[in-house]
Amino acid sequence: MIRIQREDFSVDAVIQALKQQGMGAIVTFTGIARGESRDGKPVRAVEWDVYETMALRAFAKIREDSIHRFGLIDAAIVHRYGRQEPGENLVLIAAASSHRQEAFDACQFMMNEIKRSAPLWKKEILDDGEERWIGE
Amino acid sequence: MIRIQREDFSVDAVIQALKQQGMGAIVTFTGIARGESRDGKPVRAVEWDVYETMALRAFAKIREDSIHRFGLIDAAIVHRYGRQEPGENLVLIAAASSHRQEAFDACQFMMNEIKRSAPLWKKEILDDGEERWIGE
Amino acid sequence: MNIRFLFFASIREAAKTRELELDIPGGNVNDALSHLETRIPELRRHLDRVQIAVNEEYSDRNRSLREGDTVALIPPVSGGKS
Amino acid sequence: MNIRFLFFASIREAAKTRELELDIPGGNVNDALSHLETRIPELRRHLDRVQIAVNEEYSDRNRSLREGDTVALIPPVSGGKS
Repeated sequence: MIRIQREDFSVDAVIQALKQQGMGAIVTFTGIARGESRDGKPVRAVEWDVYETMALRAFAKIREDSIHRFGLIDAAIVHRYGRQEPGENLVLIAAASSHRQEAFDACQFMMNEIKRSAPLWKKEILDDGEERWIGE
Repeated sequence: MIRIQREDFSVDAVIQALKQQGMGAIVTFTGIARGESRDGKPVRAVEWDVYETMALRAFAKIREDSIHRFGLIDAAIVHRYGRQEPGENLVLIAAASSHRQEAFDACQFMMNEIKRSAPLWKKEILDDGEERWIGE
Repeated sequence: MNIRFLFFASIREAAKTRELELDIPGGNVNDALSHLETRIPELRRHLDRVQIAVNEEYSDRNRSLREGDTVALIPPVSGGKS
Repeated sequence: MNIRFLFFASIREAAKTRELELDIPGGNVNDALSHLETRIPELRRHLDRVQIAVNEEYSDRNRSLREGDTVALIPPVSGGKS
């Protein structure tokens, strides 16, 4: 499952969608909007820009590479765009496998790859009104 | 949050219960009943026996140790007892932190510690009617 | 003195009960286990492989018991990978 | 030939639009970017730091363009830890 969507996601629903025979372990990572920036300033909201068609293609490749590399049974990537306030969900990665080590390793790998290479950009909107694109 | 319960759990509900200011990452591990044993035999169901008061105490210690050791903001352990058929949830571990590496590390650590030391016993009931306690 | 024994997993199945109270003359865990195996001979072959918890704390078998103590026979936990 | 440019994040804000179509005389990505910065001078200082994707594939700037190609200007992604 690969999704780029404005609305929130349900971890239970994604787990349910992944469940297949032979699975013994599902590891999920949920990224949440933080109320404080890396340099300690209060954050009012984050906003995502995304090159949707390329990001979907990047997600599909990351998902397939991970399934192959770690021997997963299935995997999911769900990323929100638009605006989120502190405490709101941003991204969900799920890795499902027979045994747990592979699922942990794959979930971390997928999130690292998304951060490294998917065309998504996060803007922090600080409490004082300053706006800045992260990572640029 | 520490729970030993017969009924199923909701990952979303546990994540929601953990959410606090400052969190940026929640990693969950869901253990699922597999339809096949380690030695490749079809499994009809698993059944758990638990020394509930000692297990709750063990879970509390594992949770607190993990929060301290990995600098988590919060953590949860939910373990089912009774009987589950293949595909059903067995156990949920959740680790919440500011940044994701700590949450991944802590979630794995907690599951390893539970496996190693909590007084819970899993019986496999095979399709052919054979029953066996795992690990003994 | 009264000692309450708790059994789990394969031990529970061998004992055919989850718990048992015995009135024994006193002593340590080893003494209590001797009384227990007299009462439930099916447990004899299991006693070497269990850990003992007294009042929910892991304990060695030289620990002296007191009136009302709970002695749990803890078989190896499932371990392994899930 | 018609080339469609796409802008994201800080580049979109500098361009004040998400996309733009330009009719240019042909050539490679570099030539197209020269026409683009003439049209939107605010982009000039950003052009060195973007990656280029042509028709949703990362591309170098010597790639020849064809009628109807889509050229995306991709600023560095957010990276870091979440």
